[in-house]
Amino acid sequence: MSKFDLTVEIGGVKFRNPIMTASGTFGYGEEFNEYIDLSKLGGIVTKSVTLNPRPGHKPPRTCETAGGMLNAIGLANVGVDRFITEKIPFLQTLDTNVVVNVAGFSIEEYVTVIDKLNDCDGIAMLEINISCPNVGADGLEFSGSPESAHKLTSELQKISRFPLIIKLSPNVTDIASIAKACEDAGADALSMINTLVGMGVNHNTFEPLLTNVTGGLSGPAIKPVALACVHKVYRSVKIPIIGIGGIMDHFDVAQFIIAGAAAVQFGTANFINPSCTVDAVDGLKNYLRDIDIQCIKELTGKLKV
Amino acid sequence: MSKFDLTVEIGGVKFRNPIMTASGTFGYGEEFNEYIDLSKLGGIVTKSVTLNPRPGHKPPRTCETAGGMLNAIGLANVGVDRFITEKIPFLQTLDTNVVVNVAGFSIEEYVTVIDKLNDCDGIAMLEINISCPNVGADGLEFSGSPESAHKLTSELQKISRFPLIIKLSPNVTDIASIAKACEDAGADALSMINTLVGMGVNHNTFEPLLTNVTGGLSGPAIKPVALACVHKVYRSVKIPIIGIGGIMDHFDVAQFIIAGAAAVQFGTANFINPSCTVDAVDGLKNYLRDIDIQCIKELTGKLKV
Amino acid sequence: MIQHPSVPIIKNEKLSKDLFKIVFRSKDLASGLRPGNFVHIRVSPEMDPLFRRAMSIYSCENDTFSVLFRAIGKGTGLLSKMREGDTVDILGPLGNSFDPPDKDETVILVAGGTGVPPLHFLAQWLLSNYGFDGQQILFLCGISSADDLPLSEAVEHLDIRMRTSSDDGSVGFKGYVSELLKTEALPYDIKKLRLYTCGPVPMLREVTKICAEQGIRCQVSLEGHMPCGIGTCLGCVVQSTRGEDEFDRICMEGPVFDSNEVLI
Amino acid sequence: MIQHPSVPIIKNEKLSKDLFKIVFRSKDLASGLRPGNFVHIRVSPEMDPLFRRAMSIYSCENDTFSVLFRAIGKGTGLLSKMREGDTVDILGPLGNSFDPPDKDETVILVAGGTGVPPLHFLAQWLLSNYGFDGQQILFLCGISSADDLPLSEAVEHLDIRMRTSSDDGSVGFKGYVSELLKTEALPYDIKKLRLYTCGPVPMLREVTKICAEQGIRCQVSLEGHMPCGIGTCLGCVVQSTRGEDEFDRICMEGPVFDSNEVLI
Ligand SMILES: Cc1cc2nc3c(=O)[nH]c(=O)nc-3n(C[C@H](O)[C@H](O)[C@H](O)COP(=O)(O)OP(=O)(O)OC[C@H]3O[C@@H](n4cnc5c(N)ncnc54)[C@H](O)[C@@H]3O)c2cc1C
Ligand SMILES: Cc1cc2nc3c(=O)[nH]c(=O)nc-3n(C[C@H](O)[C@H](O)[C@H](O)COP(=O)(O)OP(=O)(O)OC[C@H]3O[C@@H](n4cnc5c(N)ncnc54)[C@H](O)[C@@H]3O)c2cc1C
Ligand SMILES: Cc1cc2nc3c(=O)[nH]c(=O)nc-3n(C[C@H](O)[C@H](O)[C@H](O)COP(=O)(O)O)c2cc1C
Ligand SMILES: Cc1cc2nc3c(=O)[nH]c(=O)nc-3n(C[C@H](O)[C@H](O)[C@H](O)COP(=O)(O)O)c2cc1C
Ligand code: FES
Ligand code: FES
Repeated sequence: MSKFDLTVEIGGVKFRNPIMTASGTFGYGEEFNEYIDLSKLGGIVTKSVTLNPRPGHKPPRTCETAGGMLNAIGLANVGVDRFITEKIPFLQTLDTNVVVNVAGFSIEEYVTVIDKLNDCDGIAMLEINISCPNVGADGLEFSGSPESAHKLTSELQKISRFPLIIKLSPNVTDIASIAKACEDAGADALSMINTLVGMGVNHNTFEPLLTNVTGGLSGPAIKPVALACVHKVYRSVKIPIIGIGGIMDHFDVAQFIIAGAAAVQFGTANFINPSCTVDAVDGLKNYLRDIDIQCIKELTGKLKV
Repeated sequence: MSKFDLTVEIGGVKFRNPIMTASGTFGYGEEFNEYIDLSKLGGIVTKSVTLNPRPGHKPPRTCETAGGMLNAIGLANVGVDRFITEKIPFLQTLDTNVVVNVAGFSIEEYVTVIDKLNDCDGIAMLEINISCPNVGADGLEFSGSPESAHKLTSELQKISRFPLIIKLSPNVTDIASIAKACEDAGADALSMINTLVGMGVNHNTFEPLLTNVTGGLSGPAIKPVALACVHKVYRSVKIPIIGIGGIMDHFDVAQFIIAGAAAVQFGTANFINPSCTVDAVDGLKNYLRDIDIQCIKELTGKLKV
Repeated sequence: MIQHPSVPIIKNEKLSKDLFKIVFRSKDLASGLRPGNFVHIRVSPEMDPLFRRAMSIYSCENDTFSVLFRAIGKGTGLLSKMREGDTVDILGPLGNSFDPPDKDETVILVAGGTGVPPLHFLAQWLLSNYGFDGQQILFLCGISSADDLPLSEAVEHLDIRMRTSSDDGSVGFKGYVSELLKTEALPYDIKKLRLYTCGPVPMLREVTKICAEQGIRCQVSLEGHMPCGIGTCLGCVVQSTRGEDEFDRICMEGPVFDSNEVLI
Repeated sequence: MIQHPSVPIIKNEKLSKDLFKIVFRSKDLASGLRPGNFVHIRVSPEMDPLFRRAMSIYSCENDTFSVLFRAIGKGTGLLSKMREGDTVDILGPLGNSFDPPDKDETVILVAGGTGVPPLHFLAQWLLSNYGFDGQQILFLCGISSADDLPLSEAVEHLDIRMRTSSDDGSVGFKGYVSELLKTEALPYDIKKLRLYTCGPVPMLREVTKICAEQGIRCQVSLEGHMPCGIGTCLGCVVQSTRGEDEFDRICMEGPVFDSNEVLI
């Protein structure tokens, strides 16, 4: 098997394989340590960390939908200080790339969080969540226009010691123009998609299914949307794209890579099948053999159009 | 049962009940005549009609996705002239409101089609498809910005003999601003959502699953997105909203109405269960009895937030 | 062509690793089905898989009918797990049917893989409803290997002439069934010959090419992704020979077409 | 707490219109399960329903364990249709377990509806692993009507003290089980009493209120929507009494909580 080369390089960082976990769906890796061998993964992405600790929204915070789920966790996290003291030590023990996802409510907040992370070892890259749909003002302050995305990216690029992945929202008219703005501002890579804005209603009680009313739609249901975003952005930028959205197995991984992704993240799938990521690493090797391709890198953007 | 009042009024037109079929999923009603009693429906919406006949895209034009489907039919239709001679006569025999859906590639085209329809009897309303994602330049010439939606709506409102429903696309950053623009321009009602832009990839052949590469995502998978759009727009406009997206049964109908819709359309569901619409009419009556509400109108926007 | 929301399964027989035969009971359906027709089966009450699955009719008698299929994916996988007593929602009869041959014609049926079922039903029908003699019917059955023997066995019980080919030569003639056709068709007067075919696209292309070259009248039964099966979604089209921009719906104008009507 | 991708079902028994008991075989699981733990069951290989379904343990012996559940929706509906020989993907043991009482305490178990299974397992465990005498254990079983008799029958085989209530009075005491609790708890020395409860939220509120008023030590087993069941999604939280902004994960810190730890 070892003759198949699954390695990929993103923002100068080498990944064992293109398979990572998505922010908010893998905790800080601790829980999954029991289920899978984390060293088999290309990388793990941590839950969004913010400047201050956030308890998150009141429950119910999640509900099931056809082929997917809604969540309005509300960026619950321990805050950057406790993240550094409590979570980083464990993350440093891991033999995989650790990508720390950062969220904020103003450029200053992002900057402060990154400043603090700059002092930490054991971080491979940062992923900047500019698109969480669950928090205030549609959460679209930064992901809603090319200008705001450009501004944020260039400010963060100036101060970050780590390469930056900008994570994009699909809830926009033209994701490609925002992607281009991030690239122009110096982003090392892009990841997409964050969740789609969605909502559920209880027809018996007339209440929303989520206390927060709206939430983020994820899971297999959104895979077609995510693939279309990746493909559209791939034709617009040169930096690597990390595909996210409804990926459940190695075939899905292949589809995203063919559409233009250099790597992928598994989100909701971790809830359904905790071993989905490691299973996909194995599956991907067999797949490469079947399609007779040596290096996964060759597959990126191979879509016949 | 008759003590429950399912009637709704949209743009001055009275509907027997809030249940209609969605454009492109019900042909011109002919095929379904065999399966269901069309006079039980509030209305039927015809496949988009364009100025010139359109053969549509080359197959494959559809594929199944998790909880949904992609289509890139390509607005296949017989063109307005043959529509008037071949389809209108049958439609006129129906004891239900006939809503004719109109699509175009320029304001002039829409105007010409409506001019011709203005001479026909048996039409209750027009629905203007300003958002088909399958055709050229992202199909977003009219649905992508408040300005363009306003311009188209006001031009058509000037010349149409029939009340106008403007059908909105979810593939935008802020659907509420576009809805508001249509209202300001004189739209009688809004319907939403059209399909989400999506794509499928065959990982064995590296080909897109649709010849047209991208297509429109519909079905239960998109219901949460549609509900969120309806709810957002409901808080921004006063004209009636027709909810569309993943509706499969009367509970889904209720959810859309609670979120803010005055009426609904069933799309993809017709393919899965041809009797879904008439079943939902019956189901809705039982539901009203269970929740102890007399008039369906009272339910609109009852969401507890 | 109506909806039968609760058709009981009276038998689900596993014929091989991945071939299954399900017998359904429905008087309404059984009495209306004609060779070439298909049914559209809802394989799950949930939203994934969403579409119904199209199945040709293998056989039909009194108040029962059966389908014979290969479990290749999630829909047919679910179907293969259904058991006696389960009920399914079925639309049918759908689609057109084969044009009948003249009484004095010889009929060649060329089936590849799961193209067998509709041609088996046609053969049955010719024998029982059109008074055909078994000697007038030649069934050429192409399978990939001995693993698919149940497909040819599903035809053998008929009192007709039959030849089987397999791609790997493990059964019958070694090679494609289209090769078999070339030699088997030779003895006949082309004017008095009728050919019906169903199977994978490459095979259909080859068979219809042979028919075109030799002037044999041929009807093909096509498959295509079918969201609705009842003509409304325009999803299942095949390009027509009427012109570049002309399409026919496989579920309505087909699934049976004269071979010169469509571009396969 | 690991993934068991293919656990065979050895029996699926229909107890009433909508109550079912499934027995699974898995030595690994059976040996690790403690009262209060739950398992997370994948009910379909397809994408709808997507989430696993959480089920408390009803009973556990040697290499088998069983769950007892009500088919209320699509997930439990699918589960109810599974049959002997089917296999399912199960995560477990998950969650914490009940704190054991002291040997000299009297234990009252207050169960409402499908809250019965985890308390049955606890009673079993107290008898077999903690040397409790049946007289020390009082099981108060609240059901809505005689339709749910299988729930109380599921406990009756144990050699413990038991009282049943039903909302409509068709079985046992007429009224809520919390009313029954008020009178049944009276004779005991509250210092030597331990209460464990599981059931619908309104019942839990009532029972924990009574315990708070009377100073009875009480543990509740909670339910909550669980996308992951393993602590990572933060979806299943319950508000803690530590403060407005403090949440505990039912799947990790629970499902068993001291009644004064959580705001139900
Ligand atoms: C008119 C007609 C008659 C048929 N008769 C038979 C028969 O008698 N025996 C038999 O074994 N098969 C038959 N098929 C093919 C059968 O419908 C497919 O094998 C089946 O739909 C595959 O579903 P799946 O979920 O298992 O596969 P998947 O690959 O998981 O399906 C994915 C999607 O592709 C569609 N699809 C995949 N293959 C086909 C195909 N060959 N034709 C149409 N849609 C497809 C599915 O319906 C589904 O929407 C027939 C198809 C048609 C259109
Ligand atoms: C720790 C735990 C232990 C449980 N033990 C038992 C038991 O022993 N016996 C029993 O009958 N039931 C038990 N339940 C409840 C059981 O999980 C639900 O009845 C089941 O999930 C309903 O699924 P459904 O698809 O049939 O219902 P649907 O209403 O179709 O489900 C829709 C969604 O809501 C969730 N949901 C609905 N009701 C509940 C609920 N009460 N708790 C959690 N999620 C819910 C489903 O999981 C699904 O995600 C337990 C729940 C938890 C959390
Ligand atoms: C429960 C949950 C929590 C999430 N939390 C975050 C988060 O904190 N930060 C972030 O950038 N994305 C978050 N996401 C989005 C995922 O990282 C991912 O972009 C999205 O779920 C789509 O991928 P999927 O379909 O594979 O889940 C969350 C998703 C889920 C389901
Ligand atoms: C096969 C297909 C064809 C469609 N054609 C049209 C069309 O011609 N005009 C239009 O406005 N919408 C068209 N739609 C969109 C539907 O009317 C509807 O807005 C969308 O499918 C969402 O609803 P659903 O989830 O109930 O299907 C089409 C949808 C499908 C699935
Ligand atoms: S399957 Fe819908 S038109 Fe044929
Ligand atoms: S169910 Fe995911 S944290 Fe509890």
